[in-house]
Amino acid sequence: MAEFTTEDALRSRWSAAARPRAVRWFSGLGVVFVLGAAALGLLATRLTGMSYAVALAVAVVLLLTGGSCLGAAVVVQYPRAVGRLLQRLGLPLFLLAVAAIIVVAWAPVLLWPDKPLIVRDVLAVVGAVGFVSLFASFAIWWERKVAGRIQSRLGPMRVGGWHGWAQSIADGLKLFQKEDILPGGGDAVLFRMAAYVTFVPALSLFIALPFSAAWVGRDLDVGLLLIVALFGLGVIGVLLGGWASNNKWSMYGAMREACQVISYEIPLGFSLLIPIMVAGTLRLTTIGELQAGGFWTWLAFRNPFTLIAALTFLIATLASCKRAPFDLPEAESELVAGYMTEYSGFRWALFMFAEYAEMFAAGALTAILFFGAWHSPLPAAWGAAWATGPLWQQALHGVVFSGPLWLIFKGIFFVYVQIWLRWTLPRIRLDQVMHACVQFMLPVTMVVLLAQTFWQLLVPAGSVLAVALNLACTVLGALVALGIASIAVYGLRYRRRLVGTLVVDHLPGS
Amino acid sequence: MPDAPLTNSPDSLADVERVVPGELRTEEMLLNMGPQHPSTHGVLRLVLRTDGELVLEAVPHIGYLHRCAEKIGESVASFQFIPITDRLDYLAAMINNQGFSLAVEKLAGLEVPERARYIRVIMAELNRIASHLVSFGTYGLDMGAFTPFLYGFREREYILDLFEAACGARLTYSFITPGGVTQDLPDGFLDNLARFLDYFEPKIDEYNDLLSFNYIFIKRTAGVGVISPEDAIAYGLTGPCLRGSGVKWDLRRCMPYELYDRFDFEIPVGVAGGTDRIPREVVAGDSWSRYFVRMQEMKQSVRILRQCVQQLPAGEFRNKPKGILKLPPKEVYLEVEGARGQLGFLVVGDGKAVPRRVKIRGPSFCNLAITKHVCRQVLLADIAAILGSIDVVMGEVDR
Amino acid sequence: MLAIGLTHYLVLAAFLFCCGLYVMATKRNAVGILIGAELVLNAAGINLVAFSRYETGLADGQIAALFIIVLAAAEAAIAIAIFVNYYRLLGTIDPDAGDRLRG
Amino acid sequence: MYEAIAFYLLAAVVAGSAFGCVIATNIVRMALCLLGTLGGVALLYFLMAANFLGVVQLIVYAGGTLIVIVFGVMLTSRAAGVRLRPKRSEALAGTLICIGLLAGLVTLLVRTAWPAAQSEAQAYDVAWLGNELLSTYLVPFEMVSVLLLAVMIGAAFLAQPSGKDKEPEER
Repeated sequence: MAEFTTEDALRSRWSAAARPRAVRWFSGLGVVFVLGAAALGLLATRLTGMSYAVALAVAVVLLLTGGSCLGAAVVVQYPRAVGRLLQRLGLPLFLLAVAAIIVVAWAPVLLWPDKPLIVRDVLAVVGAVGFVSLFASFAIWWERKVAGRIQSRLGPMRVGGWHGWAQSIADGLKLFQKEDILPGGGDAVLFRMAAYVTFVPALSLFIALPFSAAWVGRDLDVGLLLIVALFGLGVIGVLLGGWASNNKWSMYGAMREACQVISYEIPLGFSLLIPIMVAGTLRLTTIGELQAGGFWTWLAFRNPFTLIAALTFLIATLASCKRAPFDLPEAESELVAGYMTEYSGFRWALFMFAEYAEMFAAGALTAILFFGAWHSPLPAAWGAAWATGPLWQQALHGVVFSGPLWLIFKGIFFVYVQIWLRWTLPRIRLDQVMHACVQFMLPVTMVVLLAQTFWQLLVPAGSVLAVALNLACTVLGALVALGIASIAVYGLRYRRRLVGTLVVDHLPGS
Repeated sequence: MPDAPLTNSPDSLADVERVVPGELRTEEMLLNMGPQHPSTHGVLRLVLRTDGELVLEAVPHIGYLHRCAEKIGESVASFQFIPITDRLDYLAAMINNQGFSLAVEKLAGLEVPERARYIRVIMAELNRIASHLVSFGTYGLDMGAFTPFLYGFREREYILDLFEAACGARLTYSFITPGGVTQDLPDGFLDNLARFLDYFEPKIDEYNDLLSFNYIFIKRTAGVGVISPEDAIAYGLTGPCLRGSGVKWDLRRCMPYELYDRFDFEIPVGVAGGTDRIPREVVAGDSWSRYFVRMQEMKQSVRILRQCVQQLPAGEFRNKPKGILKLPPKEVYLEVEGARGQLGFLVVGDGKAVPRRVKIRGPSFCNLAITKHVCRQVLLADIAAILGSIDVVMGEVDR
Repeated sequence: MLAIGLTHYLVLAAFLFCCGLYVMATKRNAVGILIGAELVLNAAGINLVAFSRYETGLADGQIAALFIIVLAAAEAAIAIAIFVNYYRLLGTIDPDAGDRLRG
Repeated sequence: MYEAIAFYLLAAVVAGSAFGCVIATNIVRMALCLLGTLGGVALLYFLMAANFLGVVQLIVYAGGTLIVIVFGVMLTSRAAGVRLRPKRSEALAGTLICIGLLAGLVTLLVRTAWPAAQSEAQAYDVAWLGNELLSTYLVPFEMVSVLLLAVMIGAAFLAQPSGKDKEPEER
């Protein structure tokens, strides 16, 4: 079989006869549109009021269309040169697009904060959609890379050049083209709806998820509860999808999902209560700002109970996001693919998007509630001068001390932890999942809740005991972080020895 | 027999088939696992009668891969049947070759040079390791741990390279033939083998740390699908499944064939937990024991291989029969210790080159028979655990 | 029309209530009847919150709606437990079938 | 004006899905329609500035109760395809009664002159609601918790398989 190379991809799809005609048409149309736009623009300078705006808008549209036509003409005429250029510029262009989406979504909100709320909301929705799509594509690629590295292989390497960075995009394009199969005997309406019922809550929770004190779609006083509520809503889609598939395996997956998520919502809720009690509010921005003073003020390190609550919260989110070792609803060795067995193409992609969006939301929520939200480990007081300085200082403050980048980084770190666990641990059995919930998680979270209550009642904030335990927990956390970092560095440094030279020598190209 | 009614399998099998949904008790449901399912190794079909997650009964249905191997054996000369034996237990094809060759040699009274015997042992043990590596990997996969699978295959790849160097094939070798092996070992084979053994032996401990002693893995497999020694013997289990139940029976030691009486090795068996490094939860005869016997057997195979490397004599690599090998009118039944259990060949000659009768005792086929007995009142996830620990290869079950 | 007031919410709640009533009266599936009851309870919740918002300005409406939500959850749990038993006993979920007095 | 647009949109969603419940013959679809109603009502609560109530509606109702209902549907309908249609006479009588009731109620509601608001609508924030719940409304709050405990025990008792069911297992 002949190998499909980049050259094949670059070959022009236009036949020799059709090409000149296409070029003629495209360039002609382009010139006409651009000229029209210029004429309209000139006309617009003479107009006032509403008609001025309309003329200007039409002129812009015409200009864009004309530009596209001219671009198309260039592409058709010189497909190879353009293709090579695009190939070389692929990554920068992609990153530029990412940046553009973020800027377009958020800049107006930051520039004109007092504009009507509805504008802000619309922009927040656009931002959420953009972020979720981008993050999902990134995380799917990244999960495959991490999985590959954990399993001593390379993961995606082909698509897009550098480490197969465009793999998710290619996969997405493939999925869009796939046939949308409806299982025979299934409930078509429910089957179709289920994917959206799962996706929409996962997406809309990003409206209330603060990326920093200022970067939040709607800063609700019940933000935390809303996010948890939307977290739980996705289950219904899974349940309906599993039922509508008319497949016993899907049904099993759906039942398991419902069982598991409902059960783990209780320890999840109990763990949530700890930061709520400490902060005394459900407003996520307030909880986040509480942890501004360096990493020893992070809620997880405040006292032993918050530390345990952070751990139980992590475990409960694993179960809620149905990630390993709690991935029973889609356990491939038992249920084929669980509730997703009958899904394909776009709808399947929606389920995946929802899953990765929930993963990030869970990670970000962990960071906000327990691990310093959008603050760097450095105390905010050090950077207080920069926060109000000139623009470059503010930018630097955002990068070094606190800002959305930190929250995204932390969220991605917790997503990484989820990926890491998934490719390391075996899967738990259903009765063990329930057992772990009812006989371990529930008592532990209850005791922690009670203990935290007494702690807050009996131990004053500045007392010796509070400070000492705060310090101890901080040191413990720092040691764990150091341990993880050193293991990672060791693994990177001595990977040849760890894998064994036999295998490394054996790899193609060695 | 502890539960006699179960042996009336035709009856109850028909029962399961006959049940229509309306007659089921309200909570029960019939579920088809396979023939295409990620956790059935190959085209095995299990009909599960379930009550929610609880499996009340599992009935294996086989035959999706039937290729009339025995009939083919009765219509071709014994040398020509070797490639067909490759396709029985395709994960341990060398041992299949060896078993059939031994039976034919015994029937025809063919002498085999000593070097050839050593080469055969090397190949058989290497293939045992390769097969157990697949078993280890796919068992991890059944338990939801994806990574061990790729580690197992990474190591297996090197063994396949050694095989490829020796005979040019990576899966269906047809390397061991009546009278010896088809070719002598290539230059540098022994060095590479020694390098591999040095590399591989510590890896086994690594895999034990990664999977065998993983808390979740133990929880999933220990105490699941327990087969008592009596049941194991009564159902005719062999290989790691039998030894997992604590029965110290290995043909290589108990009825030595080839050169196995010359080597120093142990027979690992399943023991109750609490001693040594064996986890507390383990019961002799459970899935974990069966699995762990394989891990220990790989170590023993490494031991045998090291001795082979040291002892391998120079000499002929085969005793080529003059002309066509005629099979005398006798009957020979011979078993070898395959990767999955005792692989038996019955060969009946009638003075021609083509045997009059070939019958194969597939270990997986016999081991599979206990599925119905073990998979009762277990959870759905345990089916994967039990089936994976029995480790069947459908090529051999269906033949 | 553009100023939304109490009446708007009350009319919506009345519609919801009637839908729930119809579902409760006619569905031949016990779970369907439960769904009808949920609709009716939701109608009540809207009413309470609307009154509290547009009339009293006190917390009582909201608190009552909160209790309604909690009670609905409790009711659903018990009802489903009963229905599962009912289904086990009779093999159907049609409420009309349960006209015997013996289990 | 935004409020009006939002209200009519949500009202359409709520009323539409409630009507969907009425006409659906498939019980799972009814559950999906109920999801629409519950979500719409939650958003209506948001519109009425009862944020906490809206969120609770989402968590408890849509995330909890509805799942229990769907679960119940799946547990009780092996042959979920079986459609239990109402008898024609029942449906007719129900329709008539409901339409009559609706007409009466709407007339009454529209005609009634509600007294003007006694106090300005305030933003109900969570802290205020919580304080009210644990001071003024403490007794009902505690009673509800006792009720929930009773329900938990009762549901667990009801859901356990009875001894009679176990017998055929022995065989």
